[in-house]
Amino acid sequence: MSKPKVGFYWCASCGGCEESVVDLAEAILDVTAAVDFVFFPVAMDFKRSDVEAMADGAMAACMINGAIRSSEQRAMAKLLRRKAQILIAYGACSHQGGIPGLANLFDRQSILQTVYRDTPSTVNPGDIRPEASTRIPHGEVELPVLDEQVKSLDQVVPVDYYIPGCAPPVQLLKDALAAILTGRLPPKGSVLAPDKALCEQCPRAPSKPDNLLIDQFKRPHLERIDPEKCLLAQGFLCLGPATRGGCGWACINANMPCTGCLGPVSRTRDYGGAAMSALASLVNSNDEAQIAAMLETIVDPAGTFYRYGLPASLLFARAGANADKGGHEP
Amino acid sequence: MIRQIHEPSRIGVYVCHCGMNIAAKVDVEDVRAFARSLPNVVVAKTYKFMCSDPGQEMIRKDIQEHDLNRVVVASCSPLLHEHTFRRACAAAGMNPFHLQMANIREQVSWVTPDCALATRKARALIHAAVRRVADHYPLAKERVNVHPAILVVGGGIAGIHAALVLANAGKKVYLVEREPSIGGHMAQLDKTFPTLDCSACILTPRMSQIRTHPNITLWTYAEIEEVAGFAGNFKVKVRHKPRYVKEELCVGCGECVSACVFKEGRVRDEFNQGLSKRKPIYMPFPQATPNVAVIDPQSCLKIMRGKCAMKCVEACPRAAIDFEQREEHTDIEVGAIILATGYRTFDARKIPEYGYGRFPNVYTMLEVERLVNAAGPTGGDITLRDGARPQTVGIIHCVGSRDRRHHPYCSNVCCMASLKMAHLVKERTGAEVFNFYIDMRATFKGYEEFYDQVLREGVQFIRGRVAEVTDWAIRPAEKGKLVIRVEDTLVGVVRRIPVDMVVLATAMEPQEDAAAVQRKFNISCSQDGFFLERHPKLGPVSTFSDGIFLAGVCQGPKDIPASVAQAGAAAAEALCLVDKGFVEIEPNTAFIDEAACSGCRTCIPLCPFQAITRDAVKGVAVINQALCKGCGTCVAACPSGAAGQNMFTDAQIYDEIEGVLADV
Amino acid sequence: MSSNVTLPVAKEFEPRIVAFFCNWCTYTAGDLAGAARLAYAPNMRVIRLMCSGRVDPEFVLAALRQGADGVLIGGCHPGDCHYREGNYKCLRRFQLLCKFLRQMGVEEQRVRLEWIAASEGDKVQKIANEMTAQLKLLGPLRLQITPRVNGRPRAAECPPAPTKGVAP
Amino acid sequence: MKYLYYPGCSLKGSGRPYEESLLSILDRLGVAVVELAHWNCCGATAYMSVDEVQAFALAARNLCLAEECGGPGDVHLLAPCNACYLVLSKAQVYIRQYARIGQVVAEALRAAGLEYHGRIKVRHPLDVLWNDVGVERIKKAVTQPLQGRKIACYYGCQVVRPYATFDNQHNPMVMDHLLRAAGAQTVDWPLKERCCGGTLTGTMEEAGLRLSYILLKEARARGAQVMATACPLCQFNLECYQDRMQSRFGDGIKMPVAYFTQLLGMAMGIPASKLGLDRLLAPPKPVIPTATPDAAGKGAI
Repeated sequence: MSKPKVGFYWCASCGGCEESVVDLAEAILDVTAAVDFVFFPVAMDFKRSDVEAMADGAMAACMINGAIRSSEQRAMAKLLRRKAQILIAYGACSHQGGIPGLANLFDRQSILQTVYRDTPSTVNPGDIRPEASTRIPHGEVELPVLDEQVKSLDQVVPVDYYIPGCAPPVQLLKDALAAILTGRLPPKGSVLAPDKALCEQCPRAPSKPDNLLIDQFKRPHLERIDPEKCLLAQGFLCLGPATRGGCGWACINANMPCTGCLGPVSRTRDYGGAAMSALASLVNSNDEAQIAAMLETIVDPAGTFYRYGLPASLLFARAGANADKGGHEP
Repeated sequence: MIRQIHEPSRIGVYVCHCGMNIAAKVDVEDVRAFARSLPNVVVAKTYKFMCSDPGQEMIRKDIQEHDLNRVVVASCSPLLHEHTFRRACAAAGMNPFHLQMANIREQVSWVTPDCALATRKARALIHAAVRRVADHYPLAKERVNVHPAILVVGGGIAGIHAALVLANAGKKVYLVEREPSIGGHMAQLDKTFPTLDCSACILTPRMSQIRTHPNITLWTYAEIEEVAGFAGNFKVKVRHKPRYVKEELCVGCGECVSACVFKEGRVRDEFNQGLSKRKPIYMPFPQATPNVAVIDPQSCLKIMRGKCAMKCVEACPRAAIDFEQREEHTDIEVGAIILATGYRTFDARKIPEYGYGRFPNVYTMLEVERLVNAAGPTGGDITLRDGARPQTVGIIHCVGSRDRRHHPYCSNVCCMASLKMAHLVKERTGAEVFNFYIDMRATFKGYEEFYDQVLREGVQFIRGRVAEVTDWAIRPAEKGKLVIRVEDTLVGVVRRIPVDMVVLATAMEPQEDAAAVQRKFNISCSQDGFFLERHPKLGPVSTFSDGIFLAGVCQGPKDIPASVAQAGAAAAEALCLVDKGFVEIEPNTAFIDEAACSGCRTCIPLCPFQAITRDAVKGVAVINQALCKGCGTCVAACPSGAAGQNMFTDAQIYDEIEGVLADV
Repeated sequence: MSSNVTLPVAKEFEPRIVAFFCNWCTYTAGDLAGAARLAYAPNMRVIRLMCSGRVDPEFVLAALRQGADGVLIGGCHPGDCHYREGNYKCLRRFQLLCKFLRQMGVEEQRVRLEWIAASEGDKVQKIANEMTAQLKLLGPLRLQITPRVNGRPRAAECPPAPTKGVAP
Repeated sequence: MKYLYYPGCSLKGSGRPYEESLLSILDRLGVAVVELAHWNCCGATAYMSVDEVQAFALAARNLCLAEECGGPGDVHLLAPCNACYLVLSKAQVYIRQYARIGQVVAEALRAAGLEYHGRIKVRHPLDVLWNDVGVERIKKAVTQPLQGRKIACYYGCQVVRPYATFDNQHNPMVMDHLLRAAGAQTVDWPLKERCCGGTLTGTMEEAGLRLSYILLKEARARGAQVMATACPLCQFNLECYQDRMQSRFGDGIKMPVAYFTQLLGMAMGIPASKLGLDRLLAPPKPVIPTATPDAAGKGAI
């Protein structure tokens, strides 16, 4: 009996998700014993044409990490969707748009200007920009076209499951693989992680007061952090109450507040909205000016509460910023 | 906690014409047809008056015939008729909470002049209701027993009457008054209009009934500190101010007052409006109830400086004086509360052109009431500050009322009070009396006849708002007099009327602390600052807080008969509640889905009623259903969607949002 | 390509306003406006909640997502909350939400919090008119929404299907 | 706090004693004022009656200039003449409340390269002395109290009505309080904000004179020895026509009419020459002993 075929592909991502596979350590041997990788560009030499040559549905499962921002990524997502029976969005970017998704706060044109013209380290006197197609003596070469916005995978193709995290915790990957191999999968559309918030079994939970109100929001890089006490009780914006558990409190254990990479639990419509509602409610003042002063220290609400999920949020992107249509494919 | 999976929705939609109230602006037929086209709607009908018996009967029949399990009524505000339609649904065997109303009268037909736009808005609201109602699940009201005692706040005529009605009905009543004696403003009046009864003669017996009634606990010199709980089960903390005289020992003999080291009164006598002086230890007024002395800590040497010969202590034969008295608190439980906190009079200094506070012979009506009163500072002699008798008196109406700079409302009693005063002044002094009015309002039983009588007595009436009262004499006849300058609008000339005495009919206005009291009791104030009744016509003594009723002027300016009538009505409403024995509580409480709760405790500090605690064993939040009032603050704050609110679930609200926004 | 949802542009743009009114003050004020026949722009659609403290920022975002051009939250005046402090909790959330909305390019006139007492029917009228006029000037809210391509339920797109309740 | 000082035409002409005494006492009280450069007519009196909008444009130009040199935030513009105070305040209100007037004025300003942003607070010396300086500081500055001299405080028709909020519109008291702080007694008289005749005295002398005469007569009847005023035109009407009143009404009133700032200055021991006392026709000297120029000049201006 042949082993199930599995693919692993990356789009707009940092490579951390691949690292999370390597983090399986010796367990990776069990994985390779159980499945055949038929597509894994980072680790193995397969080409797109190899995938194109496969029959539709030939792969038992394919995991895609990274957000979708270019014509190439979109094309690959569609291709892999056809070839895989189960398509899994792997990691925060694929799941919710991830950190690349914060680009949706700006329009494409200004991003290109910043990158190719305005940053202090840019030396580009001719203002040379990547072109979709360039004529060179040998003919015409093409580059992927950068889309107007960053999208999560499920905004491009139908997705069956999600493995959350930036990068996904090893245990979630192990559990997911086991579920795929045994066929004991939850209903489609599920996020393959616990559906309770991180606080549930947080090692610091016992130090959280029942009647916590917050007088001042502190920023972790400016303060000394007590390594044992509940971070929220210390005034640090820990997003644990709003974030899906399952990460093993990696950040908390490293004495850093949760930044929300596993995204919301299933009952939340908008992760940032829920997190803002909870945290702002705890502001210990009824005075308009004082509340405003306390919220001053949350300098970047979008970056704080939507760090991993602006594209999956209800607003998706900055309103009305869509002036530049240049990047769109027909 | 259970998950309810209900059968497929079968919705009936009922669009009310409300006569022409809705039908004149909303194309009810169009709306009906639209509703019928929506998914899961099996029947949609219109009717002239849905709240009428035939209307309700139609709904009831339809529920049975069409096997409906959800009903949407598009009519007036749910605050008006939700109960009516819930009853109709329940009568047909449907869970009453499977009803949703769309407010297409107050929020559509009455506020939207354009028919097409009104119809469109009505469609949107009905669309939202139809979507929402599909999410409803069965609920039931909880019954809570009612504590049989009743609290009456304020011991003026309204509070006194309400307390007596309730006590006579066999109910335990607490009457709390913040002054040292009950009686209120009525005790200060000389005569009452239009019958000219002696105010004290009709009030005093009532006051002593309060004192002796076995069912009434009277606490004077006491204030309400805190109110918690809800209809049927209020927990009230009462603060007793120290009067430094033991109430149970004092018999009101007055020996202490005569003995006080102050030989003469030096302190403004509140009861006489400052027209006389009292001592630091004093009897509030001759008929005070309880008839007990009180020591004013602001002027008593012993209390202020710690040094005094304390002649009062020596003089008291019953050793009732106790300088060690401190503030005390009592906690009581009551089922209903009647607020009868009364009013204060407008400060005439705010209209400097009338000269009150500048010219000694400008008085307020209440001051003159004391002057006229035989028990007042002059023994009933109407004299000016220098002892002279006024030959001419001007009474100015609407001082502070019907005035955009101060109170736009009509103060209701000033016309009649001014007529009464004109009569009394003329009768006692023979002076010529001028009344300056804007409009004469003499609308109740016997009032117009009284007006007519006063006219025939020769009192002069000049229609016009007085411009100023001045001591600037420009004619010899004006020398040494106060001149009232007014446009006589019936003649069309500006007149200068020299008088010896000016009486200002000052407006009734809300008590200074009305806003604080309103917050304490969790009720509302109307724009004028008086307490807001539940409905101006149909709920004039109820408030938006169940179990709290209003009596007397705290709800709006009114005279004695109206105050007493309203007090009786408030007492009856309170009796209804207490005699029924239970209240039903809307099941809009919040709850926690334990399977979803991470135990993050965000909700716990947000609950204003301390209804949420943490179950340490399960590590989840728990909401005490008896304490939860259903605001939903915790639900909105829950970051992981574990908290929900009955009647206002997230799903229901999202459906409404989508419903009102759909292009329909 | 992304399907940018744009509102149908009528002859004159008619903004859509979703209003969340608390039961005790603002909703009652709305009824009072009706009883007093104070006509106002029909663009506002009211959703009744027991308290402004029930207003979850997610509701505001959902309304904007669903095509609202503006959202109005109406609560009791500070100190007057029927539930003591729900309006303050609302105020705290509202302030943070506004900060976020500004970053997202949502003009501040689009999302408002107003204290409207039960007696202030005229204020309901005034604000409904004022907001409608302001939104007409601003034009439609141009959100660039990319919906999910498959219809499978996920929390961020679909209402949670089963409703929960307390056993009566 | 710094104040921009808008003198208007009067304080440079017939009202010079007002300017001199005001600046002297402000200096003594440590209040810094800077005269607004390039100011023009406020737009009062005849202009306002003939062409209201153009009068507003004149006023607005001054407001713009003040805003330009007043720096960021609220700018306090001190307008001592009652007419200036009224017109500048009125212009602010009309520009804001009536779009049509606001537009015309804005156009006119644009032609001069100006724009008004509404940052000006128009202040009267009574307001500044009462609210910003405070009675306590004035009491401290008094070296030669006015020794119970009876003064009738005459506010005039313009200063408290209808825009001012610093005093009661029917019975203003601020000037009374200030002069009492300087040791004077003020008489209670009911004509504090009645008309002095204004410009009528120049056009319909009969009517104007009568109005002024009523004021003086009543003040005298109340025992006043001096009348204090805060308006150049009032001062002029009440003082300069006393002879003519005598011939017309057969009643010789000789009552000094001084600016309240002069009386405050006298109480502070500021020499007469710095208070413009010598410019008055009937100086209050006979009734109020003034400081000897040298003795009182110590440490003064």
